[in-house]
Parts: sequence; C-alpha cells; structure tokens
Amino acid sequence: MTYWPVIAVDAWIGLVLVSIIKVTLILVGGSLGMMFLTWYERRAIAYMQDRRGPNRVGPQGLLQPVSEAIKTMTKEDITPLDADRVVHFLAPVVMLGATVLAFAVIPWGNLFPSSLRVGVLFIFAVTGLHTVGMLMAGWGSNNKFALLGGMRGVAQMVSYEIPLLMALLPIILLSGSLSLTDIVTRQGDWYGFGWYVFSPVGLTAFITFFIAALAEGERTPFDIPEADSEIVAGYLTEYGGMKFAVFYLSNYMTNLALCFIMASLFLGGGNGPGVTALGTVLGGLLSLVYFFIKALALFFLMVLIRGTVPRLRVDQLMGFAWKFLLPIVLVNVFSTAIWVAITRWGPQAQIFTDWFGEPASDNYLRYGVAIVVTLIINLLAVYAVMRINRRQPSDLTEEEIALGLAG
Amino acid sequence: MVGTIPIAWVLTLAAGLFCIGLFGALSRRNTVGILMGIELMLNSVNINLVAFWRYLRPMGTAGLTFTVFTIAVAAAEVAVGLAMVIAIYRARQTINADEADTLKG
Amino acid sequence: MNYVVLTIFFLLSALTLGSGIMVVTVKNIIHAALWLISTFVGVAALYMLMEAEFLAIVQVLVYAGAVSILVLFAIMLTRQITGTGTRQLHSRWWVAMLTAAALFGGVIVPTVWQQGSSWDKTASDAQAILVQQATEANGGTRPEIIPVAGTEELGAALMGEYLLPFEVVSLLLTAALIGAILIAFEERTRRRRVLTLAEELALRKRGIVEPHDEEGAVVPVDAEQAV
Amino acid sequence: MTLSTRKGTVNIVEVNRHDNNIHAGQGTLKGLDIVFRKFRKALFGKANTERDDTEGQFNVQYPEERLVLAEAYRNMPILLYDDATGQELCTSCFQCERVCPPQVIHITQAKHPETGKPVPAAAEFVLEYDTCMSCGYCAEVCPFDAIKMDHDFELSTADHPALDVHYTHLLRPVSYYEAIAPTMWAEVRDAALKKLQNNIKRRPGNIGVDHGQKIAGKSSAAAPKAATPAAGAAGRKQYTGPIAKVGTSMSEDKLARLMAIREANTGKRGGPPESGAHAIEADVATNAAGQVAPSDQATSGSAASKATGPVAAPGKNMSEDKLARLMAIREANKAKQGE
Repeated sequence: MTYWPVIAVDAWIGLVLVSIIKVTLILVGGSLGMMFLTWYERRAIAYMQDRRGPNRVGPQGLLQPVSEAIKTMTKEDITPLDADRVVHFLAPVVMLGATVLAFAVIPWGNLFPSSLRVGVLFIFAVTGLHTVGMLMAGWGSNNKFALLGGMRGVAQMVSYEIPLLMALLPIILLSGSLSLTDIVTRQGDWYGFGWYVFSPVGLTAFITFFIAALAEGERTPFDIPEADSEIVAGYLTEYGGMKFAVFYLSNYMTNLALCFIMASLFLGGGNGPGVTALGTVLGGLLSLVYFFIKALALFFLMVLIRGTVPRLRVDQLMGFAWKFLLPIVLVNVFSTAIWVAITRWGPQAQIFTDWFGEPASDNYLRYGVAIVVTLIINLLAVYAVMRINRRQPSDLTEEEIALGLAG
Repeated sequence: MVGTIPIAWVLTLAAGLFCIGLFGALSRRNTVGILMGIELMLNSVNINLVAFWRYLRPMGTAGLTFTVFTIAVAAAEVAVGLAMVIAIYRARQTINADEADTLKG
Repeated sequence: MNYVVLTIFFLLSALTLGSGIMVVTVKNIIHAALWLISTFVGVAALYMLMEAEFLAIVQVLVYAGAVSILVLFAIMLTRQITGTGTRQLHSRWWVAMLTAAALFGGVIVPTVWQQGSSWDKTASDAQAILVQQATEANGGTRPEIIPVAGTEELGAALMGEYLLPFEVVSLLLTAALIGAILIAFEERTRRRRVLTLAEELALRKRGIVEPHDEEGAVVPVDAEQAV
Repeated sequence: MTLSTRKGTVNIVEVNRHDNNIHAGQGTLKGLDIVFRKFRKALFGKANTERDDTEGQFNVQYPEERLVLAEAYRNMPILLYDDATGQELCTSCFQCERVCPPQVIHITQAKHPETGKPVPAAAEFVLEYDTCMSCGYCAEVCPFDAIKMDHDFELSTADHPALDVHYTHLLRPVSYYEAIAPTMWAEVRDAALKKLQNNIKRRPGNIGVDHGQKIAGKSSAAAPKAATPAAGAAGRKQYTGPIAKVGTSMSEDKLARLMAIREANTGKRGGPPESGAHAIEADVATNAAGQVAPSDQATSGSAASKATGPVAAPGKNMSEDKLARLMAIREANKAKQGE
C-alpha cells in the first residue's frame, strides 16, 4: 500500500487554508451578489411597471438590501409552539448549504477555473438537496400551508429536474466532458464565439434548460410553492427574521448560480472576442466581465418573464414538464447525436467522408448539413408536441361546455 | 489518497452499516421503516463494491458498473415498495407490518 | 500514515454509522427518514474519499435527492407521521438485535480481519501489476499517480462490455415505473370531484343539478353508478 | 386591434381562449415584447407629465416633487373667516354636525351675553380629524359656505389628542381658500359674503370675531405657497416650502425655533424673505388689502380681487383645451357677476 503518493502534512494545511479562503470568498461574494440581485430585480421590474423602484437608500438605492438585511437580522426569531424545533431550525441551513455547495464548481470567467471532473452533475446533485430543505421546512413548521407549499415545491422540483438534466445531455455530448471548465474552454473557437447556443441543438437545449431552470429556482411563473394568493407563503409561512432571510438568500443565490451555469454551458462562459488575445491576466479580467454581463442578461430575462407571465396552475405546471418539455428534450438528445455524427465522424462512418469530406473545424459543408438536419428534426418535434398537446373541441368535458368555456 | 486506510476498516464499516440495516428491517413495525433498513443494507453493499474496486482493480470498471446497477435496482425497489405501502394503507388504513396479516385484499 | 485522511475517514464513519443507528432507533419516522439522508450523504462522501466521484454524485442525486424524498412522501401520504404514542418496534425486537449483533461480531468481523492480510497481499500484487503496466505505458518511468478509472471509462464500459446488463436494468426501471404507477393509482371514478361555486352556479343555471352527498360535496353521476 | 385616443393610437393585443392562431408561445413572446417596450420607455423615455399619458415614468418623487392638486381635491374640513373683519362664516346651524357620517363634528352655539338667546355664531367647534373620513358632506351641506375642504394632507403627528382640532385651529382666512380653490370660491363668493353680512348684523359685540383674532395669521405659511406653484418642470412643482404646517399642534417655543430654522433656510436658499412671525403679519396685511371688505361694495370689488388674487394655480397640469374650457367658464362666471 505504499504506491500512492503521500502528501506532506503542511501541504494539507495549505490546502485546507486555501479552501477556507475560497469558501469565505464564495459565501461573501454570494451574499453580496444576492443583495445586488435583489436590488437589480426590483429596479428592473419597477421600470417594467412604469415605476422607479427603491432609490432612496444609498446611491440609486444600492444600499436598500443592506438596510433590509439589518432589519431582518434585528427581528425577533420565532419558532411555532408545536413545531418540530430541530427540523424547523435546520431547514434553512440545509437550503443554504446546498446552494453554497453549488457555487464551489462554477468557473468565474477564465480566472478561477474549477477542477472537479464531474462538476455539472455535482451542481445538480446538490441543488437537488433543496427538496430536502423544503420538505423539512414544510413539515417542521407544523402548519398546513407550509406543508402544502413544501409538497408542491418538492413535486415541482423533482418533475423539472428530469428535463433539466436531459437538456444538459446535448452539451455533454457536444463537449465530451462533465467539467464546467472544459465545457467553457471548448466554446472558445471562432474568435470566442463558438458558443453552443448558436447551434440548433444547443438553442433547443438552452430554451428548455432555461424554462426548467425557472422552475428549479422557483421563479415566476413557476413560483407555485410560494403562491401567496393560494397558500400564504408556502413553506416560508412560519419563518421570520433571520431564518426567512436565509431562505431568501438561498433562493436568490440559487438563481444566481443557475444564471452562471447557463452562461457557462450555453453562452460560452467567459469566452468572447479578445479574451485569448489579451493574455492571461487582462484576458482573464475581460472574461470575468463577459461572464457577469451574460449572467446578468440572463437574470434580466428571468425578471422580464416575471413581469409578464402570470403564475401557472399546478396541473398546468406538471403537464408542461411531462407532456411538453420532456419529449422535446428527448428528441433533442437524438438530434445532438446526429449532429456529432455528421460533424465529427471520420473513420467511423466512411459514407459521411465520401459525401461531405474529412471532418475538420473549417469543413463548413458538414456544419451546414448538420444544422439543416438537426433543425428539421427539432422543428418537427416541436410541431408534433404542440399538435398532440393542443386541445381539440372534442376534448372538452361536459362541465366546461356547460360553463361556456368552449368558445 | 485512500491508500493509507486498510481495506479491512472500510469493510468493517460496511459490515456495521449492514447489521444496522438488518436490525432495522427486522425490528421495525412500520413498513416504511423496514424499507429504510433495506436501503441501509444496499448502501453497505455498495460501499463494499466500491472498496474492492478501488483497492483491487482501480483500472477496471466492474465495481463501478455493479454499483451503478445496484443503485438503479434499489431505486426501482423503493418505488415499487412504497407504491405497495400506499396501496396497503389505502386498503387497511395501517402500514404496520404486523397488522397487515390477512391475504384478503 | 496520513493522519488527515485517517481523520476524515473516521469522521465519515462516525457520521454514517451514527446516523444509521438513529435511522433504526428513533421513534419519529420522519426523523428516521431525515437521518437516512444524512447516512446517504456520509456514504457519498466515502465514495468521494475512494475517488469514485461519479458514484458519489449519483449517490447524492439518486439516494439523497430522490429516494429519501420518495420515502418522506410515502410517510406523509400514509399519515402515520409522528408515531409517538404508538410502538415503532415490535415486541421481539431483541431477537433482531441479537441476530444483527451476532452477524456482525460472530461472522463478518472475524472473516474480514482474518482475511484482511491476504487481501492486502492480493491488493499489493494487483498494484504491482498495475504499476508495471502503467510504467510501461509511460515509457519506462514510474508514474506518480496510479490512474483510476473515471467517468469516461465507466461510460465506455456501460456502452460496451456491460451493454446487455445496462439494457436489462433500464427495462427493469421502466417496468418498476409502470408497476409503481399501477399499484398506487387510485381509480378516478372513486375520487370525489368538488366543483367550485362558480361551476356549480353555472351548472344550476343550465338545469344540470348534480346529486350531493351528506357532506354537501357534489357526487358525479358516473361515480354514483360505480358505487 | 388599435385603440385611438387623443394622444394617438394604442396597440391592444387581444388573445382569445382556445385561439388557434396564437400558439407556439406567440402569446408569451408578444407579452414579453410589450413589457420590454414599457421597460425601455420608462427607463429612457421622457417622464410622464400629463394625465392622458399611458406610457413612460409615472412615479413622482414625493417630498421633492409634487403634483399640483386639483381644485376640488379634498382632505380635511376647515372653517373660513373674513380677512378684513375677522368675522367667521359659521353660524352654528348644525347642518354639518347632523350630516356628518362618522359624527366627528361637535358645535357649541354662541349665546347672547345678556339675553342668553342663540346668536348665529359658534362658540366652540371641535372636529376629530382622526375619525374624519374626508367625505366632504359637511362642505356640501353648509348653507353659509363656512366649512370647506382643505388641501393640506401632511397631517401625521405623534400627538394623538391634537387631532381633536378646536375652532381656533380650524379657522382659515377666506383668501386662503380662494388661493387653493379660486374657481369654486368664485362661484359661491358673493352669496356667501352677503349671508355673512346678514349674520354679522345679528352678532352682538365681539361674538363671531373672537376666535379669528387669536389666529389671525394662521394660514400664512400655506396660502402663498399654494398660490405660487410656478417653479419646476411642467406639471411638477419643485417643493421649496416648509414640510410641516405651522402651529397646528406646537408649543410656543417650538414654533419659535421652527421659525428660526425656516428663516435660516430661506436665507440659504436666497428665496424671498417672507417667513416666520414677520411673514405672518405681512401676509395678514396682504390678505386684508387684497380682499375687499365684505360690505355693500362686494359685487364691485369681486372683479378687482379676481385680478389681483392668486389665480396662478390652474394650467399647470392641464391640457390646452381643458385650460381653454376652464377659462371660458371663468369668463362666464365673471360676466354673470358683472350683471
């Protein structure tokens, strides 16, 4: 048993110290990012509704989240009398822990790469632990609305995890890696514009992933677990003060993480024009800027959707995941396989070489054929799914006809 | 980096987990509790598989593959088992194993 | 000896075994399920320690994220939530205790510790062969780190060597999915559909009056016939 | 579908239930497009200045910017007295007390000091501002136009008992009301002053004036401010005046301190040096001069008072034609009075 390298103790101490520093940075950065994000969302949605939003505390209201953080921290910490005290206390901890773990493997631009080989899966594994926190909060509160909200949230998260992970498969097939850093690096072709979103399969994957991510982050129109017009505040009903703030923090940090992941997977992460030309440090800073711009643009899209689309019903939500997203995502995996075959297979399929020439990054004939074929497949799939899901007049129930909803 | 731990320790850990699961599966009245005990036992088996793979054949993939299969089978087992628990509850209003003792449905 | 690795291993063992004991002993079945999640996470960390990254993540994804949630859902659906006041262990629990203890102390541990040295020996033999192969592959110099099969090798094995078992397992999963749905499915006609006030009003206006049961809920006509 | 308004056309997207032409997410995309356009206009477009606007920034940054209040805006009731003579318009007819839905008006009738007979004046008039619901029934019903609705809405206080407002704090000079609601006052002015003349004849001694003397300059802080809403962007007046109304519920020394602070602020701003106790007196003088004595010259003086009085308020927040219509109404009123 002496063949494995034995790392010296002081190296371990160094590793531990570096890890602690990193974790602190992630925690502080994540909380600050979340604060900025709340301000950003409130200002953006205010302008969508012809208002101004918070602009009093600090310059342009930037310190509003700080004042709110102080407010929540100084509030009384209440636990319901008949609640399960330990579970009630641990639920926000589990939520926040799961979120912070997800931040561990996100590459921030090209400056801070992450080294885990299965980073993408890791993120979704730990994000899946949110369900546990939700159920703990819902059950530990000893409140009907909290339990309903928790159950709704869990059902939603479990349902939407399937299209989420399936939408990820095309990217893994295209890049051949599960590491986020590798995936980002492989989108650096064509002067930094080799993003996966520019291919038909990548675009389909991006759209489906984005919708599923909305549900995973409990954003409107999928905020059914916290539907305040139906079940008070869902699993947050019995939480106040600091614990509520932790839930809130975890929620926004999850959204931030999802935006970062989408920017990395589909929009090329820190890749952009001029990153490779500027060298390591300057190019790294530029990539960081690109990365944040992409992530914030994605979050703006989320806010825009929140400002537009009303909340779905529970059965609509489930139907959308299982009847609409899942078939499209499955077909997209298939068409990604075709894309990979057409663009990359040389000796495996001699017939492609005979028709379109050797596979190379400047063989535009192969890319053109691949784009046309996958586009046709995806469009056909979307059309078929829409056709199947469209309700015919004969599908209407007697009650609906009696209610006059048939028109 | 796991090389400094003797394999026997890992196997003992797995054995302990297995026995705990066995006790749970044998002593619980609640059917869901029994299922949880079985889950513990399956996990200990997985630990064994991974340990043997890591210590004996790290270049091969037999241990990993078998663990993946075990996890899949365990998931299927839990799904069916819990469905049965719910069906039993619906028929008899109890999920205690010692109260569901007739064959009549 | 690397004390850091040892410490981590002991901590993880304590976590796994401790929460495993809590799973089988606590009265509250929900708490037992939560402790089960803790056990799963501990086992995942052990996999991570043994450099099976992919398996560790699958463990968290499947066990901690899905199986435990399924268990919690089942507990909540069967409404035997707290279990305080009712016995959780049956009357002859000490027999189970004795069996488990005897199995652990009488069979497994002696076997493991007697065979442990020979396993170490075979392990070192296998390692020697591995190192030799790796050295040859590396061009004569001994590599610093023994390569360990990762996710790529696992994927290749699943798609090549173990393709048939893989397909069988996927078939099994599909069968289990359908079976679970069939077993747990409640017939729709038995369910009582409660109309909203607006719907009821609209139906009344059109002269469609549905029968009510004693609690005031509307019983659909087909349900009447079914019962 | 487009809806044409006076400001142009507005696009309205109509989506029917089960519309077979709207599918494949078109409805959502259209909605996103509309919301994004709204966002862009609110962020980069001009600020919304007119009531007919349907897009753009609607927010008014309240303490700094204020909308000009409409003339008929009503908040809390006030009582009027004549500037020149100090005679209160109220005759304690109890109509308002009777009509008040929350019953917050309490009137004590003044008695003749010798005969003990009722006199058409109020000895005490208490109004509970905390329960008043600003319905305006009292102002509607008052046959003497003595009770009117004020425009001042910044009444929040930590001193709850002070919200039972007594007669001395309810009284405002007629010129104040004319400043805030010139059109509405012009309509009732002559009749009200005539009735007041009749009532004055039946008031012996100091009755009917005694309250007014105590708070002669009560309204001075608010009145000129309301009359000069000029500064600021179109429709928004830059607020330069005092934040709180003076003296409603303040002790003497506090009032003095506030006056000193305002004096200093005015000096800093370089504004007109009308402030403090000094300004109160000045205002009283101005009001007395501007307002024609309510005697038999009333009709002839009304035109003059129209000319010199503060009529600046309208027009800030109105469209052109609305302003024109308003002017026409005023002309008509003036002509009627001239007859």
